[in-house]
Amino acid sequence: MIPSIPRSRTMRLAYGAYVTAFFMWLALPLITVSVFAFNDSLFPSLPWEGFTWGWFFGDARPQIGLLHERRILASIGTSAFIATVVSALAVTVGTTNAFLFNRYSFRGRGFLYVLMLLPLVVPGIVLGISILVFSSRVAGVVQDVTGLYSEVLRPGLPLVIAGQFSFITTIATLVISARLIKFDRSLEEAALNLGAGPLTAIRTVTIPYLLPALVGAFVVAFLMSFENFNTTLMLVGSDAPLTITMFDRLKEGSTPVLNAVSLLLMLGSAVLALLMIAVQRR
Amino acid sequence: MTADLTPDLECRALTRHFGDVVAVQGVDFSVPAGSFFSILGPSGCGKTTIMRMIAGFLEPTSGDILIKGRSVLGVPPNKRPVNMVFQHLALFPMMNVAENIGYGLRRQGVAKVEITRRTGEVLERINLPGIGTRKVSELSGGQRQRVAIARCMVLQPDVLLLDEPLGALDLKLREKMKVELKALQAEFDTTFVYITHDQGEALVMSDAVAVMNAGRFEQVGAARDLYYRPETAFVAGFVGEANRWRGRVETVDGALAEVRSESGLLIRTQGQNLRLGDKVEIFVRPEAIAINLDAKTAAANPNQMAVEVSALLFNGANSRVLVRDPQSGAEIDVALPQSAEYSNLAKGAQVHISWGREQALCFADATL
Amino acid sequence: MTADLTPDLECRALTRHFGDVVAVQGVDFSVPAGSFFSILGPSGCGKTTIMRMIAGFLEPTSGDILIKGRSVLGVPPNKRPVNMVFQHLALFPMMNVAENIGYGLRRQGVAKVEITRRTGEVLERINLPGIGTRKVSELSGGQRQRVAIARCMVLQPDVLLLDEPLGALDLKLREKMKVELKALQAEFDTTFVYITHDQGEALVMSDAVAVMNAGRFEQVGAARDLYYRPETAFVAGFVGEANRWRGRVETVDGALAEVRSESGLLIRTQGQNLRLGDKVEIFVRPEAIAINLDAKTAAANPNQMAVEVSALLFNGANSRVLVRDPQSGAEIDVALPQSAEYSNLAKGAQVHISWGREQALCFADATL
Amino acid sequence: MSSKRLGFFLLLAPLVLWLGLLIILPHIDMAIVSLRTRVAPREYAPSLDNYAAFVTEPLYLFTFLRTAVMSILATVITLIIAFPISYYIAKIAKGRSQAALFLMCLVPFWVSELVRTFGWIILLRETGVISGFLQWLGLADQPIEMLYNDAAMMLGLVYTSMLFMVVPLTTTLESLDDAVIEAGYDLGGTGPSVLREIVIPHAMPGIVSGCIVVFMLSLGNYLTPTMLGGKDSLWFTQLIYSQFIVRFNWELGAAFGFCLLFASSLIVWGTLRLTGQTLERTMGEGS
Amino acid sequence: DTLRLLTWGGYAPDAVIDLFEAETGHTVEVTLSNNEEMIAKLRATGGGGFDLAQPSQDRIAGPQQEFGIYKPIDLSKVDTSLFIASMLEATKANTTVDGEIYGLPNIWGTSGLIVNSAQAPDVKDYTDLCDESLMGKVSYRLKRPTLIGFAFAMGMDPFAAYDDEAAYKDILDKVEAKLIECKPVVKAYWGGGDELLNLMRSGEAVASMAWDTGGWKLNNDNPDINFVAPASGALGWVDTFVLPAQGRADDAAYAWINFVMKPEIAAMVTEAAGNFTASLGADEFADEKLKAQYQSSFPAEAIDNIRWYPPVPANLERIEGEALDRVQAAK
Ligand SMILES: Nc1ncnc2c1ncn2[C@@H]1O[C@H](COP(=O)(O)OP(=O)(O)OP(=O)(O)O)[C@@H](O)[C@H]1O
Ligand SMILES: Nc1ncnc2c1ncn2[C@@H]1O[C@H](COP(=O)(O)OP(=O)(O)OP(=O)(O)O)[C@@H](O)[C@H]1O
Ligand SMILES: [Mg+2]
Ligand SMILES: [Mg+2]
Repeated sequence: MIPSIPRSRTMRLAYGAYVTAFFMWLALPLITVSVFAFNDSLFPSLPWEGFTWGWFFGDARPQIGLLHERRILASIGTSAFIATVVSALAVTVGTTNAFLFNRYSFRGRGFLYVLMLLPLVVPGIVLGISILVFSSRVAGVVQDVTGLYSEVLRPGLPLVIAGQFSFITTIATLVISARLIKFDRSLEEAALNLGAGPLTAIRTVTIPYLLPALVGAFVVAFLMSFENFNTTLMLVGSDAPLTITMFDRLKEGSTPVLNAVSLLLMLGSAVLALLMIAVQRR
Repeated sequence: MTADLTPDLECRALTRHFGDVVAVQGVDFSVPAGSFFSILGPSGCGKTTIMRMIAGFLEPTSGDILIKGRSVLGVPPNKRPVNMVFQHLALFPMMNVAENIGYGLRRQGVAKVEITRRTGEVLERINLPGIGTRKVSELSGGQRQRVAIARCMVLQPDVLLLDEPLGALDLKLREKMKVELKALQAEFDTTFVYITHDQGEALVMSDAVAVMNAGRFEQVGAARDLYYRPETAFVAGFVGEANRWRGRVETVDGALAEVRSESGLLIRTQGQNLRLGDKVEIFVRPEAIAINLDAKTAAANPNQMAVEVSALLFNGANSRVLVRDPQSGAEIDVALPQSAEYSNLAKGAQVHISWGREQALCFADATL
Repeated sequence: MTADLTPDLECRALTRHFGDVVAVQGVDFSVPAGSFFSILGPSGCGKTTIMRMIAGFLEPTSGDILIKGRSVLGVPPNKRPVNMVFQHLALFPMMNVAENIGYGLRRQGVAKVEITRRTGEVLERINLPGIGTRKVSELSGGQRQRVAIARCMVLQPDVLLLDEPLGALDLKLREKMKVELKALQAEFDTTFVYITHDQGEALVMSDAVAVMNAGRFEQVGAARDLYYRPETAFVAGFVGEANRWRGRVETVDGALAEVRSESGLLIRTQGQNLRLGDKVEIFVRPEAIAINLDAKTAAANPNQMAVEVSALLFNGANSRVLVRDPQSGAEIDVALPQSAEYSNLAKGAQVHISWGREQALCFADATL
Repeated sequence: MSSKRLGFFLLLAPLVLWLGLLIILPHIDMAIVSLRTRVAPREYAPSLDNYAAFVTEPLYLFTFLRTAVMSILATVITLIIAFPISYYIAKIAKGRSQAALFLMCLVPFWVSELVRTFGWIILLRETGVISGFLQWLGLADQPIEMLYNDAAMMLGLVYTSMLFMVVPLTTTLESLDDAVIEAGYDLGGTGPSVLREIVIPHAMPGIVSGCIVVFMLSLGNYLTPTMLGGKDSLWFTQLIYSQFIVRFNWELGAAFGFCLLFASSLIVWGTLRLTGQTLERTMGEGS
Repeated sequence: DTLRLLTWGGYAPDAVIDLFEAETGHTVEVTLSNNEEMIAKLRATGGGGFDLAQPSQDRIAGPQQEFGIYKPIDLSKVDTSLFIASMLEATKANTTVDGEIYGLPNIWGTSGLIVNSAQAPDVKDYTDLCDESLMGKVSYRLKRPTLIGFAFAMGMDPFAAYDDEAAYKDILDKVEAKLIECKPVVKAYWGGGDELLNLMRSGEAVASMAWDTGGWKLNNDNPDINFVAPASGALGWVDTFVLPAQGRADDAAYAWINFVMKPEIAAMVTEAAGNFTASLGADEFADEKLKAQYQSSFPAEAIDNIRWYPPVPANLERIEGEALDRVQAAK
């Protein structure tokens, strides 16, 4: 079953066909979505009414293109903002976590590690709700005590960021830990030995070593934040990120402009992915 | 120079515990400036622990470390005038060769041009000019080795520590690097402290070798002394190969003695303070045993016996003959001389072996 | 037995290409039943490729492989009566020792009790009774080694293939395992085909050794033949150590000749088909060179010169002297004899060295 | 020494803040909310009514069981589909094509789950692309409805979870030395027996970690059942969502949330026990 | 100021916002939502995060009692002359809690049936959606309007039972049984407008419960499809203006109310949303086609037959929810 074991031709062909079919299956919905972005119709579905760029550039009813959809453009901005903040936070905390678990053995380490993994096994909706309920209560208490209305604790960007951060950090921690485990501590000792202080050693040797994982964690976090729906749904305030906006749109009635946005996202993600590969190659 | 009078490195009663484990126990030694000092010992005997204490990565439990006569206890590793070549070299994979070598200089805040100049200089000294821009992963094992040394030497440390630097190399390359390392030390004229568990490395390169066992130094001396005049059974067994018998002293006559081994072999030997009935260990090196086709020539030696060849281990100049004493059944390892006379020796041949009293090193049995 | 007449393994004009790379080129050999056959060659010469073709993991590009006289081309690996000990052993980490050893028997559908019995038996034969329930990760390197062999031997294969099985072990353990492996082969009385790039292993253990270079067999023969009567320059250089000079034939007198090396040294040698002006390579083994304190004794040899000791590499029985010929500046590596006479030799001493004509092996220069 | 302690606390602080403020305290608070019941407008009393409702109302229990069973089913299907793919990527593809195939597995994640599901709707609906294609081929003589049923939902769940199965599986399979597989054959093993005795035991940590993640993702999914599911495919998260959003009954919703969390933890724990893995090991290796 | 508006899709068209911003200097941030989410969100924020919201008039009194998420409206800041008086009074009456008025009417409409007359000419009332001949061709939502619509179609009056929980429950039980019986006929329960539109447009469904605007939108695309007021009466709703309890830009909110109720602006909203407003005289500016569609859907007697939602008592929605869950889960 590996290339060095002789296999019959039929077996090989069947296996190859299965793999091909699998990847076609993976690509199918994306291709479909992309294709219907160019459908010259109000509906992103059959029948095919002809090709148009209208859903990207159109500026007159009924084909208001992506570039003229203020709300969608704004929500892309919101998503990008949220994703950037979440990724930055998650990578930062993920790094400190990785160092903590890698460098220190202390009582309760195993327990904390399992606790750290917990967000992975909490359903997204439950996570969102628990944060919503808790922050509402805290906000209520704050208001009762001080009379101040705390915007931060009410649904809105800060809570969305907190909610996404709460589980994406786990993933960032795992990605960064995986690389830190492979780090040879003697490199750091070599740096100390060559005259670097402890922090300098980490800055000049450990962090550059971790860089591919940091970038990888950032990109993964960015994509996960960008596409998160379950947790965000419960925490979103007036600034809706893209998935929520699209969900609302879908409830109102979809037009191929949604497909156009999706196509745009695919291109964006492709660029991100290439960037990540480029960094990982180094 | 007057500085030569204070040793570059001195350890005094150095001890280190890890919980209940005593990794290093009262080790004393001093390394004169410009010399090549090796610590030789089996795995786990505490060699790395000593090294890490000198480099500052471990605090000694007790004892003192002096570099150029000044105690360095409490000085953090980045402030100590020693550098270390790590077992797996620990070259920085994310930097190229020049950046690796310049790392220590950058930490000292040396100016860029100066760094470039000195890096180029040291690369020339290790015979690798112009590889500064290569990646570490593009170097061969031997080249890496030299870069790791250059990275330390560019800082002109008082003492260079090397922790089994050849451990990861393959056989042929090790042989080559041994000679080269010695040459580099002469070139840089720096004090080397070298750790290894390979006696060949220690013997070939060092001015002085310390043989270490279970946290203690057994003997410190020149290679020849260790080989020919081991002071303990451990040193006799660990340095070089030897036939080894356990036995009991049967007769004593001044320094001369006769020992009966457990397998029943009678060995004539000599030694101080031997008393009747003492349990002893006897070591005889394979190359100290003469092999003769006829009994006459062998008879000149106090130890001699007729044996049968049980195996021939041909290995060029290092060929061995395993012979069996028909009486005791003991197998004895004998070096096969290179003369044509023996080239037709075959399994089952009847030969005579013999060795002198002084070749049979005798020690009180420590395992008693 | 009559079966002994057909060799256990035979390869005929075995060739394997990887795209443009010719990894193995027209290799012919046969291994008699019950013998220990080694393939010795530098890294990348194609040893593993041969092994994998025999085991069935690679199809030969051309040529044939016969086991017990029957071609196995087209037979899948799990149906071939050969087993293989992999370089890194490839023990199954998810099974314990007994499960590892019993794996092959389970595949043959042997009954449970029978498996237990035979597993216990083979564990006894490798001197590890009672470790059946241990995890693989709890074994030492040498124990793993033996378990890997037992896992194959329990299936009683016609031929056991071993691909550098000692490569991962440390020095002392290798030495020990060498002897043990040879004993195991005798114990199981099975045909072993053994791959290594370490000449010591090949020479010590094998009945016959094939020296391989760049996809071809250079010479197949007993260890002594390879060492003393190498047929090619490659074999002379690869098997054992040697001083090596390149030069040109200056005078020829029948089989006798004089060669002037590139550095200007005049070497008297002998050889077939040498002609005036031929470029040749000369090999002289360090132990073939006699070292004398006075010129007289040396004068008896056709090659002799007065030299200065440039370094002493003390290594017990394997000590070497590096001497320098003042005229050509060439450094010559000479084995230091074990007699007391030379024990005071020091750097800078003036000595004489000499060697016989027949010790200077002479080959046409292949790199021409 | 003290600087080492300082470093320790500096590194511990973010972890504790993160887990404490965003995971533990909210869950405790939610537990408190779930343990009270409304007696009158703006008046609540502590009670176990919400949990009692979960246990006594067959609808809730049934929905929960259905969700769990369907999630397990989705996990198993994902595993069965993903295993050969991971094996192909890890062991058969070499060099560039290996990296390329691995990246291709990531492609669906370039867009959000919403878009992927939306794509499936376009494909599967009665007047959709697949139905049209089948008619065009002559394989069907009238439009075929493939949307709004459990199969469509299962398809969506499996599709969405695929990556989280392929990645850990590929990683663990890659760490299996080819020589070990070869040794299996060399000792007389056949394809199925090598798979059963060598490959699968080795891949176990990856299988378990992939299964846990996929199971949790399926269990906690909201979009896919909502958009692809049929008229009787109520998903437990929908129940939670509607308690919170539609019925304004946070108390019951919180109790549901807890039941989901508890039961899913139980299933994960059971799986780990059954397979002899630990969360630390499987997750550590999985990513 | 920034006016944070929590509203329905189409109620605040970009063109109107531009005009408003130009005229008043306030900026507008719109968040789209629906009744339940509006209330859920305001509950979570404690009535903060938004300055103006637009729930239906029947969903104001109950949540206000329960959660206190709105603040009373200061009628002195509103130009009441812009409103159709009868509608204003009805809304005021329905949204009064403890003597304070909490809502003003903005947009109204009905929900009823969308029918493809070419393929399902016989669908006249909600219960007709259960006709076996339409097997796999009908759709409706699993939400409270469906329960109420079916109740009316089955000859009961749920609104009358609002205050009698037991009676209401009795009604719901019957409706639930009917809906479960009806389940095999249904193709899918639609969840969002998009789903509904796609189902009807593609012909996958031929009859459905829906809002009037949806029907009119489809009518533009396919003249066979139109909104039909059911025989037992369309359900009438009024979406309102309310001030969230913690709103900060009340001035901007009042300014917005007064602005969008101007007839010409209201007409723009009507065009975007497809529904008519409570603005007096906006009809004159409205699109002729829409009017025509409206008239074809609502013959005179149908208009009289519209059943307007009364305020929902607080606990009713829980009972309804359970019934709906049971319907969905039933096999
Ligand atoms: N950090 C530590 N904690 C506990 N025990 C330790 C630690 N470091 C070393 N030891 C123990 O101290 C002893 C000496 O270890 P050390 O690493 O110095 O041996 P070594 O001579 O360098 O061996 P090797 O040749 O294998 O490198 C060993 O028994 C080891 O187990
Ligand atoms: N699968 C392959 N594809 C292409 N070239 C290969 C392949 N396997 C081996 N080669 C090439 O064939 C030659 C012989 O390789 P082989 O592995 O047999 O060498 P070896 O003698 O076993 O070396 P080593 O001692 O390093 O194991 C090498 O040049 C190698 O690069
Ligand atoms: Mg060590
Ligand atoms: Mg090989």
